[in-house]
Amino acid sequence: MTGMHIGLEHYLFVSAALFCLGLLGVVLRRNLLVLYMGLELMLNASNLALVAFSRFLNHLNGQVMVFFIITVAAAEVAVGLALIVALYRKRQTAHVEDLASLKL
Amino acid sequence: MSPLIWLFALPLLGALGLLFVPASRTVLIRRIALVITGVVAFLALDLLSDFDAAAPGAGGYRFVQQIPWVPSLGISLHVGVDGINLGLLVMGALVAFAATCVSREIQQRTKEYYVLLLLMVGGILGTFASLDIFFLYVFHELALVPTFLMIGIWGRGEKRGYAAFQITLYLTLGALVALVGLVALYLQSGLATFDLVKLTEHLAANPIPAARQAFIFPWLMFGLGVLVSLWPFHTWAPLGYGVAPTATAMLHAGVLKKFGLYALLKVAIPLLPEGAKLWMPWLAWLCLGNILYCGWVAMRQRDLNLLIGNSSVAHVGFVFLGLASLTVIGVTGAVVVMVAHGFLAALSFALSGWLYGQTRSLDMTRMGGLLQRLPFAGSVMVMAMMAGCGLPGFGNFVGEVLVLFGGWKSPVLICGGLLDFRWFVAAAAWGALIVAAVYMLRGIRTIWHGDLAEDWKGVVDPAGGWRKMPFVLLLGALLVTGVWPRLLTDRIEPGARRVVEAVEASRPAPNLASGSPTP
Amino acid sequence: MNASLLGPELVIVGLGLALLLLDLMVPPERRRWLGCVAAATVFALCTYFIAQSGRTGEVQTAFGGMYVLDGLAVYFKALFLLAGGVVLLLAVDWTDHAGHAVTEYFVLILFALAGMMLCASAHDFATLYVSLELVTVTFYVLTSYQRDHVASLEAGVKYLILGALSSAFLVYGIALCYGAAGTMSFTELASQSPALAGSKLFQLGMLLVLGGLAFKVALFPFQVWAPDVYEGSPAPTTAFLAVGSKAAGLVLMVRLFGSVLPDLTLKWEPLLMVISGVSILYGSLCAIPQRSLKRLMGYSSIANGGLLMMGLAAASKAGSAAILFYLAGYLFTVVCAFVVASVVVQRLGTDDLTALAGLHRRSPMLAASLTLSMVSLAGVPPLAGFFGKFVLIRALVEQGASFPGWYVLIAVALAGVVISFSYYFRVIKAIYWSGETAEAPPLVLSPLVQAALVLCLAGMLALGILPSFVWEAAVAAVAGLRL
Amino acid sequence: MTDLLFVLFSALALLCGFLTVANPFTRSPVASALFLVLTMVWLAGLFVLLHAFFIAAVQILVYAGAVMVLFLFVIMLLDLREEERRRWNRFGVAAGLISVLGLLGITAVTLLRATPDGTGDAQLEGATHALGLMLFRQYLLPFEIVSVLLLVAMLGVILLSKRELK
Amino acid sequence: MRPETLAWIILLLPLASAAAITLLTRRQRRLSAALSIGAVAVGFVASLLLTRSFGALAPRDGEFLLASVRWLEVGPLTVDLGLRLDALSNLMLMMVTGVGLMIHLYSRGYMADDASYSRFFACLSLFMFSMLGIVLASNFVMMFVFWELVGVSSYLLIGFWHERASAADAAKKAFLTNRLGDFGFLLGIILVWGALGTVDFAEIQRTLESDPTALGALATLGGVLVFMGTMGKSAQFPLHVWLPDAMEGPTPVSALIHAATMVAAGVYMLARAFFLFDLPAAWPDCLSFLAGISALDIIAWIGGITALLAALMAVQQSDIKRILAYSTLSQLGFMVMAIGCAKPDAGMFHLITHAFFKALLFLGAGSVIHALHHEQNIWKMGGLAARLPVTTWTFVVGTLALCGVPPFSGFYSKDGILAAAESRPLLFGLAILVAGLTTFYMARLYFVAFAGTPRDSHVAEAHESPGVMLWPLRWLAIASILGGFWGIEHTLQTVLAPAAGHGAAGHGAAGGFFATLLAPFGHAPLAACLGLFATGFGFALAYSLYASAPAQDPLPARLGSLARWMRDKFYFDELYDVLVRVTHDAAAAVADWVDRWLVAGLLVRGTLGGVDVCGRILRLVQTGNLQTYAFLAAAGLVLVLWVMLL
Repeated sequence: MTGMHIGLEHYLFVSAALFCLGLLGVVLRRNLLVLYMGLELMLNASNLALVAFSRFLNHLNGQVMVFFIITVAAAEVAVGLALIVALYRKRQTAHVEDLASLKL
Repeated sequence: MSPLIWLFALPLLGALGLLFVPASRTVLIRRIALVITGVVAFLALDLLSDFDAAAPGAGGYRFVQQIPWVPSLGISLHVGVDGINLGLLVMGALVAFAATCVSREIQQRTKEYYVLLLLMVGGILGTFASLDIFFLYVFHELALVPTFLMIGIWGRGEKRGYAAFQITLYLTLGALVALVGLVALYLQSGLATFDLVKLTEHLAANPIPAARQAFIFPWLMFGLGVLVSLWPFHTWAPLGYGVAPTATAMLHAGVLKKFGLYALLKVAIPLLPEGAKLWMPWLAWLCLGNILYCGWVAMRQRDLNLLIGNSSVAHVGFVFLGLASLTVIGVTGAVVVMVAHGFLAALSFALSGWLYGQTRSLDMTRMGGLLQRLPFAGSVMVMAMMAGCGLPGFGNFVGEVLVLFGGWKSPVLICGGLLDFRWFVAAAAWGALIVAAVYMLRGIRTIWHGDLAEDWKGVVDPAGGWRKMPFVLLLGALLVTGVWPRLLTDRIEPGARRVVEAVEASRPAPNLASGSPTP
Repeated sequence: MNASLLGPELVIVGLGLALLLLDLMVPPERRRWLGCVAAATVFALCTYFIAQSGRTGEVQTAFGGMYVLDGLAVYFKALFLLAGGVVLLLAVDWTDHAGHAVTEYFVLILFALAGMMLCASAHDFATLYVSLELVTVTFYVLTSYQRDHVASLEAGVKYLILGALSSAFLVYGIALCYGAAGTMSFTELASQSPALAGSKLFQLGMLLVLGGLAFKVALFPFQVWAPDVYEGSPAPTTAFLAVGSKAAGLVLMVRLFGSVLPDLTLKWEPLLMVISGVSILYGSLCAIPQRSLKRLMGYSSIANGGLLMMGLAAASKAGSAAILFYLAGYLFTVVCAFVVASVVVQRLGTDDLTALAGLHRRSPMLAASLTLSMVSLAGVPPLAGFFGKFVLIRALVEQGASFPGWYVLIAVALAGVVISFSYYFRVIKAIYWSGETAEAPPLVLSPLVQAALVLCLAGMLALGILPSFVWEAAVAAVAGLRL
Repeated sequence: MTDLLFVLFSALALLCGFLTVANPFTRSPVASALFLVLTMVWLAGLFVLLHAFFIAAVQILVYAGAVMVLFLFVIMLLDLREEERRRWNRFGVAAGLISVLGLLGITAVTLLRATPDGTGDAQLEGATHALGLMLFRQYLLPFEIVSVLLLVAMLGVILLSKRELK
Repeated sequence: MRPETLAWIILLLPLASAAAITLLTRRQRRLSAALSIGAVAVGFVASLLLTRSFGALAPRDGEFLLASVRWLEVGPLTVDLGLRLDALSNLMLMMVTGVGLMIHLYSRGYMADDASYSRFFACLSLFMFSMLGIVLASNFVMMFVFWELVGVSSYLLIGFWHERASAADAAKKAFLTNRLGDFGFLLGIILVWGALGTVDFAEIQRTLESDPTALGALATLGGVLVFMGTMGKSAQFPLHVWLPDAMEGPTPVSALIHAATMVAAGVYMLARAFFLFDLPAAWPDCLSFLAGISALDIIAWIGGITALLAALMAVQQSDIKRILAYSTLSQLGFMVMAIGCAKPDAGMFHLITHAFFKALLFLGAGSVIHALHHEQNIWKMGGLAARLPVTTWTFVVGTLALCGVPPFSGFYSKDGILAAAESRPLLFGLAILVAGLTTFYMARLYFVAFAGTPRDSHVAEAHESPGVMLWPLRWLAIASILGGFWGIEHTLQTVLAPAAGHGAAGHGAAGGFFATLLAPFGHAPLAACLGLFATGFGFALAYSLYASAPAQDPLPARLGSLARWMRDKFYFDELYDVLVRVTHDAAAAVADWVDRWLVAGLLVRGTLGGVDVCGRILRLVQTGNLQTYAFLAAAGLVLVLWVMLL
């Protein structure tokens, strides 16, 4: 478009921005589920960085790592959502403010 | 095996053994504790008679034994005595026995009490028997928890919680600061050993650079100072002793507290001579805080134990002064004060304990004329208080006079020479002769003399030999040391001389005048 | 390939699978025996490791250098196994009273244990990540195990979100490190350690990794979760969390900073010092007004994390050895405290300090154990905690000779320890000084709890009175570090 | 062409990511979930641009397919609407924004300063075969650990969701 | 027996007796008394025996025997427990044990009704031990040790009736005031030791005789500091306030301790260590404004002022014992003045004779008090001469001796002092004035208490005391009469004059009885005549005022406020009260306040509270909201990144 060459750093910027967006979700959203989505966003940002590095470093280790991350994230999501559901069953809420019986 | 090991192993094993005696058998428990401390006291006296100051062993120590503990860190269980710690050991053992004797007042939870008491005794005696800096420290810390628990469980009054915490926090702080100093010393020596004898020899030949010494010394001085209630870190002492059960106050004020002074004398000063020279003027200033300031504070106390506590803090000032003088006489005097004050503090607290047992109060303003009802306790207390204001015939006098004499010839100059040590001697003499006399005599006047209040018609004197024995024992010890001080000084002097010579042998610092102040 | 090195982990995982299968066959009332079997196995394995620790000199690797078995790994595995064994004992007792789905609890503990052991051997970012996640995910379940208790669930959710957050940081950090270094293998990272220490990108990555690990150890800035989660989780979980998870984080830190990237460590000394100092102060200060025993332990855990971090900050073998020794003592001490907390919570329904009143009458053993554990945590001889603090301070003072700034950290540590006395001793006060509670019935302890307590007390005392063996082992274990 | 696609995909990914976490129009979790799915998809597009075809596929399958469905299920199951009624804590928002922007800034600056190896020199071709070999040879250990992890996850989900406790 | 052994026996027997009474025979009153009396009697006999080897009456110049045990040896400090036996100490020994014996015997009667009879004798024995220790001490430290012990036994005896508030207060005051003196004494000792390296009298003397400037610039200061000991113990101005109050003790105690022996210890010390005071004046730079004033000057003037003030105060007292107490003060002032005038022999001579007649007077007063059931106010007496004949005549003997009427012993000793002061006109005039005042107040006492008619019913019922109390009176009366002729003066001159730098040839040299009798008129006619004149004048004045047996003192009406000042002891007590309050009590109050609020409060409690508050505030971070936690973690991490990377 403008003749600029898309390189590693561009992917990394996107990844950083995405990471920060995810973090923003974690920090701002009070619904546990949305909050959790923010975390997923952060993981995805990492994935992007890894893949980009992998491509530009010319070996596959990064992609293998992404594979693991995706798997672990899936497992984590499963447990996490089960936990949130269990909590909802008990407390009828999925909001962070309602989870403040343990404090000080 | 060196008899010194038995000295602290017996109480510790005794404490362990008592755990297996059913709590209901209180008499048996008490007897076991009495027998153990009695045997320990006897052992200590036996050591005193066996000790021949003229024929010392390696490094001036006798009854030496060394058992490796953590070789890679240079830690070993190394015991031995020279005159200095011998005096303290004997004093500690006698006070321990007396403290066990007066523990009859404890009626509740006796088993726990005696376990803790023996633990404390073991820690105390272990401290003074150790020639390894690490163990010196460890044994001292051993007594920390018993002190806390004893004050908390068997202490008096509402303030005991606050007092127990304050004493614990303060002692911990002091001990930790000192630990940092000790570790720094250990690392800096380059010898990788905590063995006091080896360190002394090594550092005499290869001293630590003066700048490092000047850095390490205050850690030790203030850390150990806190343990000995150096002004202005003294408030824990009167407060804690004011509420502590009798035996705890006796053991802590009398013996355990001496650890800081002992470590200052045996570790800090000889191993860091340059640091000592640099910091001694500060110590001299602070010890005036003890002697004068705490004396004045004592004048205003209404509670007997607070009076004794503050006076005990004031007495400690003399030890500091003696150490700060860096002369053989002053240091010897300091050790004599340590020993004598041990007996005296124990005796005072034992008596105030008896008084409290009778009156359930130590508020002096409510008392008066008690000598009429308690001729024995009263007379002993009057003698103790007289000893407290430095009356000849008691060990304190000898020590204080030696400190003053030693201080007069001290080569240490304060404020770059503007103020010489002699002013401090004068001030200390004022504190000893006048201020101490004022509060002690006011105390006697208020408690013992005058009309007998109606409330106290029912109080009774200690009756029977067993009840009187602890008092007689401690008073006798005070008298013996006062009348025949060579019993102590002849044994102490070689040790004190080694310390002072270690300082003198080091390169003279610019702020140290050479020679005596006389033309 | 030298997969046989992986034997112990395989045994643990296999044990977990076997228990899951056996669970189907064993009638519910006998299931507690499965836990006992598991504990016995773990202890046996631990003995094997301790016996092995004699020949830690050789470094063995497997899976192309992704897995390493050196002195450090062996030491930590022994530690994990010991902790796991005691926690299993406690878990059996706990599930007797509170549990449902008994066997799964044991199995999860075993899998977490396996994860920790793998952490000790991880020698590659990928292994590191998955092992750590194994631990973390298992703990999600373990913390929220009492799902009929709101507190447990809340603790679980908090652990979940914050754990995942820290994982996200970790992963992003790993990505950046990978990008900067071009490799994920520790062996290769170690070979370019000096160059990497200068790379900002790598530093950014490592800082994020450090954040992820700090979560495990409950260090600033990832320390806030600890009190809540400790309070809400079941006691055995908390015990394992406090010891195992913390140690897992630490072993990775020691490996990364001590063995892989020594140059970075030297460069980051101030950062590590600040982290440890802030953690110590935060934990100590917040704990002062605390009334709940488990929560108190949470704050104490933060403070202790800071103390442990000091050893790392010292960037010396002495410091790392001090961490190792301290952890060993900390293991016995903390597990002991949680055993007591577990029994107290079960029987008295609360872990408020006032509930401890008169404990010495109701159960002298519990009272004595808790007292000794508090005393050891405070660092009073002759217990393990003292010698641990001693070697830590020694390591710091050793550094202090070169840079006086260390004495600031030392001062902070001293302040923290002194403050810690006030809250540890308040627990003792709550036990012994309280008014008489004569009517309270005695608490009878199950043999398992007694065994666990005896083991912990023996450990505490042994490490305090005869520290030589463990200390030498710790020194040998860190001999391979490049500090 | 690829550059254009990169701009397109990344812009869309960021936009959708933004709408996931901070949708100005709605705070419905369902919307968030759907935008998250879209983000995943655009990311998969970026992966394709990076020639990581296998990963792109996995991304679609696992993330967009499985994980997000899970999310949606749960959202529907729980019928969550409450967040909308609550007010934002301005201070919290500001603090959060500042710290997040700070992170972004620091990362960006660091990235700018650093010149990672191989910049501008993309060579690696997505080799699924090679990837598979690596996964089962060099990375066998993590792979196996992940399998245990999945087992744990299964176990955990069952434990947490079983209806009766005994 | 060897003299050293005798000396040890003399010293230690009273201690043994005190210990035995305390530990064993508290309940057997008679046995206790016997032990105590036996100890002092043996001491007296032994002192007499000692004269054989020493010859108090035929002394050999400057010789002494030493019996010593090394008591302390630390570095350069060595202290012996040494007994120095020479004519001076031997004389003192005889006096102390002799007067002591009388008073012990007297006490058997006086204290017969007291419940704490045994304790009394134990304390007396302890006192005897301490006093003999001072007498025998061979070095400064030993002297200081016994000095303090004397102080404490005095404390115990003044406060013997400790249930009486006034007695307890008086005891406390006595001890504290003495302590002030001891403070200076100790510093002086240390100072001397610091300069000379020894505390032994003989060695110090040797050094100073060979080199009078050995003490350097501190010479006079050292002397004055050591003299502070005397000021305390001998109740010299300004530390004189304790002595009158000390009369709260039983009368035998007043006689023994606060008249005859202990208060004389200060004078004895001055004589013993005269070499230390008789040095050229030298002051350190900071005190250069005092240049030229020697220690002896200060001593002389302190003595003179004490003598005058005390005599003035005595004039307006109405308590029989207090009158005697002020008289004692005044006489002690005389002795000190004499030594200050470089005549230690004169001072010591007066010390000995004063011991006799003042003990006599106190015991007489005790007899009166005993007869009147503890009535001490002379204005409630009168006409006692008729009821108590023996007491009266012995009292008169004592009075005459005190007033310095020849040929009573007091005349000779006082004359020596007046003669010593001749060289200093101002002091001499002061001394003559005091002599006149002495006669005046003693005559007043006699006229009011003994002459005339009874003013109170008690007097009518009074009976003479039992023989056990009267015999000591008689013996002491004889001693008071003969004291001037015994050759005491000669002995003292031989022993002390060389030290004072005078020739050995004194004026009291043996020359027959009459020569001795009239010697004062021979060698110092002015002093003798003026002294006699003053005595006569004082008597005449008293006669004119009091012989008519007035019902109350006519003097206040004539003197106005001066009389009130005299009666109220020139308000020294009040002044000291204020002084103590503005110094020590204020310091104590300030220290206590600082301790309570600043150190224990602000510093300790403040730190504790501050830390606690920090904890409570910091804890608020733990809101329980996991989003806050996430934010904190992120923010913390960002902070770290920012610091580390930018």
